[in-house]
Amino acid sequence: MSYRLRMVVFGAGVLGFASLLIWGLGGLPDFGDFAGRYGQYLAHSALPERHATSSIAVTTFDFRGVDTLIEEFILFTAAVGVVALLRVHRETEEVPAEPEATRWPTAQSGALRSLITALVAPVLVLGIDIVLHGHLTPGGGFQGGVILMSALFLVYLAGTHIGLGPLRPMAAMETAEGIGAAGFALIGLGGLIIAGAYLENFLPFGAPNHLVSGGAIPLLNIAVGLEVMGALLIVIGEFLDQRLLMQKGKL
Amino acid sequence: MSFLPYAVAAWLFLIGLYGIVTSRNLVHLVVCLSVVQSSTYVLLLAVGYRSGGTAPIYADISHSENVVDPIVATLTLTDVVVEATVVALLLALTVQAHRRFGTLDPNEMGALRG
Amino acid sequence: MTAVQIATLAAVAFGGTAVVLARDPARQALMTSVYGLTLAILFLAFQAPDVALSQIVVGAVALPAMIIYALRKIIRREEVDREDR
Amino acid sequence: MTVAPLTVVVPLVAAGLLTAVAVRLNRAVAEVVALAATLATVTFCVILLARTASGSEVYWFGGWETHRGIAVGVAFVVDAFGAGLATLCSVLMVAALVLMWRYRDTDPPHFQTLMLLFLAGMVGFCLSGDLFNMFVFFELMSVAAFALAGYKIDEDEAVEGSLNFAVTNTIGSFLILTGIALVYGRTGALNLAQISEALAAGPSDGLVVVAFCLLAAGFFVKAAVVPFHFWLADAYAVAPTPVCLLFAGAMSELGIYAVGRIWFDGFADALVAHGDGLRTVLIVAGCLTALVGSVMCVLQDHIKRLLAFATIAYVGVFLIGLGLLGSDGVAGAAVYIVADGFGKAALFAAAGIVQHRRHHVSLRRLRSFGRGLPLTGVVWALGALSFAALPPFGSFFAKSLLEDGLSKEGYGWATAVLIATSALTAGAALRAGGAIFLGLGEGGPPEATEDETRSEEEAPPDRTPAVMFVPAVLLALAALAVGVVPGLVEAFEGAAVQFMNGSSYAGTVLQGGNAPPIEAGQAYSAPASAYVYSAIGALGAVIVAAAMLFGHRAPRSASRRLSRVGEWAVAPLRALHSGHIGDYVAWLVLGVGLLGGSFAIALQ
Repeated sequence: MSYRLRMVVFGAGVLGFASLLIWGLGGLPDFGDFAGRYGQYLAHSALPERHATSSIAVTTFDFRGVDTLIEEFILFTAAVGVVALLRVHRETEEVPAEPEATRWPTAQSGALRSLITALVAPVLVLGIDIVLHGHLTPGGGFQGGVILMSALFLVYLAGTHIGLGPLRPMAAMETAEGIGAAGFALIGLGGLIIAGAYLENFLPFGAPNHLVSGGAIPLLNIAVGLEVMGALLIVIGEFLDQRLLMQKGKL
Repeated sequence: MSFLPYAVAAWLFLIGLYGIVTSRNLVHLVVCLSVVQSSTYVLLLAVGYRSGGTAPIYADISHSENVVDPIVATLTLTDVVVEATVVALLLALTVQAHRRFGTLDPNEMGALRG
Repeated sequence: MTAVQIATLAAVAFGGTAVVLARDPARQALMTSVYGLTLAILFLAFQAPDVALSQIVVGAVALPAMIIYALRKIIRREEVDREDR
Repeated sequence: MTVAPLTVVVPLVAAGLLTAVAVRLNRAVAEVVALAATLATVTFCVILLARTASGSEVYWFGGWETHRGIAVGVAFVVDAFGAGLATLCSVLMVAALVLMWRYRDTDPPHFQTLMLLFLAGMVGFCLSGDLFNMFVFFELMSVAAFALAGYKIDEDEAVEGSLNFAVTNTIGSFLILTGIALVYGRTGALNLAQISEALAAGPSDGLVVVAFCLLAAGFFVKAAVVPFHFWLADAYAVAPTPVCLLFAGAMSELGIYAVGRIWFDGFADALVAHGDGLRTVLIVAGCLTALVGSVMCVLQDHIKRLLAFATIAYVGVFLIGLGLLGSDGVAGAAVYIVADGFGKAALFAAAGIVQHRRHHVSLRRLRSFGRGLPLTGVVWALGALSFAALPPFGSFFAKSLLEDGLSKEGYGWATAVLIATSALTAGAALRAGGAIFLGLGEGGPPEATEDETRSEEEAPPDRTPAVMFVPAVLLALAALAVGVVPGLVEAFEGAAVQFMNGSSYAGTVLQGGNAPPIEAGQAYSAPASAYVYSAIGALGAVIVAAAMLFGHRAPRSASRRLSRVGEWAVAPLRALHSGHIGDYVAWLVLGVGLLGGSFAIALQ
């Protein structure tokens, strides 16, 4: 289809689509006048029901916990999918021999490298803090998990493999994301066995505004944090991997 | 004026689609897709907003205050994760497409016809 | 509707348009990062701090990083292609 | 009562654990774990399906039930259609896992993990009774499907097809999400039953119409209704064959199911006055889809692409059935989905066996290659006859139900579309079978060049493992069994009545009332006209197949002129399937505009 024909089709479609959106959006309540009872009910039952101060966290992990379970598995799927799609194929590919050092690009100057190393610890602490306080303040497993990922990512940038030891980092991350994702599902199974319904809370609520409150929510946050950290690190690591996939004969 | 957030959401959806249809580069196309997705964040959060409401987190306020809807925030959180996953997968496919076709321009691909 | 909300909405509409119209992917990655931050400010103005935090870590950090590293990978291959010719 | 969540949780946990121990895993373990988890899911789905005979059941996650009419948590609402479709998905997954037992290309455990996640997404989508939860499962299914479609990354087509698939379907997801935002802004609810109540209480204005339109458009992208269909042939032609079996047998059908679900249980009460308008829109869209799909099907040389277009054609047929919005049509569509799901899966399984032996999927290359595979030929023939809707295949009774519904509602002309679809798709399948398994028709001996679709295994094996034949044969027999097992068609009619009863659905969910048990319909016997139509369709199929196989033997000038006219007529249609993502998205946008416009005219 020629460019012009495509634009004619698109232009006609977009006119219809735009009028459709205006027609539909015009039926919404005015901005700021929303009066949904469902949301207000949940907002006001988080504290009495779960002794947790963030009703968003309680909605995410308790009232509508199954959405979040599946959401974590979507991220998990993406990480597995990226690994599968970027895998080096046995037969048709050849991997140009490259020194291990250039596979993972690191910061060039020594000063920058030590600066980055110094940043690792604070970022790590920040990530852990955000994961652990998810049920009290804004943040939680997802946000904290991304920050934890950044911390480990700084380790790569600094060019050292501290903390990862002899483990292959990618394999360790796959284990982390697998355990995190399956952990969420298994905590839910605990609810099914102990409390009677899948993802139902089966732990004491604790006192409001304390670190140990909100029942199973902090545990779920930790599982999510682990999963997100592993999954995103795998994705970024796969893109970072400078091994080039070359086709035989196309060079 | 109260229509503005909805109008912005609609605009983002349409401009993103325009970018996708006219795109000459797959990476550009993927970024445009994320602009379309940002339209849904704006719409969801605008729908659940209540004038004068505060965030539904009770760390420092009393019980009966006017709060914005916590559910749209939850939905948008999920949506943000979906964005990250879709972009990651599409970029992986884009890298592979470049390997196969030696270009990122959809006009120069075309293994599939008829 | 507050002035902050109106201003950030306008910034978001403008930012989204700019991201789409920037045809060079490397520049786009940078603009996506800025656009992600603008969205995060909008979410704060909409009283959704959780979403704003997510948006900062995803929209302003993770996504641009993925885009830049994917681009690097592509550009590296183009370089090797050229060397071999 | 605790079975409902396990249908989803078991494959998810298995997927997570497989990845957690990925490094220490050999291939057999990954395959056994995946198969065991899938078999467990089949068992749970069958238990749920058996229980629906005494009414649908509701499962509240986290124990959060309703509070003063507000659904607090997320519910699975298990009715016969939902559980039945979940069972179909999981059974086809077993077949796919068995079929790929010997595929070396499926690196463990990533492939198995993706399959399990895909299964969990499909099953959860079938059972969910919450609009946003449906979206989340839909995304899980889609993201797994994108990765699976592009799995054979060393093929140009796989990369491009998967990209087209991912981009168009993601835009479809955003349409769905925008629709959800509209619904939530009006009703403040996400539970489908509660949405239905709130929408019916409010005005039935533009917002309701647009919300339904956006949701339907999003699901139509997944179902591949014209003009949202372009990505499907690209993606299905390139995915690994066992994955195709699931894509064609179950995933496309889920889009049609979802539109039925949100209409009957969400929007029907609010838009009840406009049922006639909606009927016209859906039936016209269905006819268009069926015709485009079946014409394109006949034109294909690539056997998987041929089957992909047949999938599009049958999506159109299902949409016609759903569009009737009556128990005949819905029951007919449901029987068709099951019978045709098995039939198409059998054809893909046969294609997989052929491809396993000889790494081509081009008919020219495969001519007379299948002489050594008589059993596969029989499976292929059975699949083709299922397309032709010959008695006693399940598709025959399904088509007969649809014809009853069409004539009752005054759409008798659409019967011609059904017959044409049967004739063209069956003709294309017979022609392919004749060429591959009997060596009929034109074409030289297969020559070996390298530009063809490459192998799923390194070297052509000399014999096909016996385990590959088992699912192929069983699937073909299942397509036959749907029509043969007594009482099955009647049970579908009862289930259709239950599916369409939105008020009983809402009552079960919100008041915790007991849904009335399914009453099986009266014994169904197809009218004489159905046999006549079936015979016409079969005759048409034979003519199409014969014309394509032996056309070159006809007097030269006549046949050449005829084929030139034919090529001239279909050239624009072929040109539209350009493989260009920009084109596809432009058509998608036009489709949303057209759907919205016709809804605006029909529903307001």
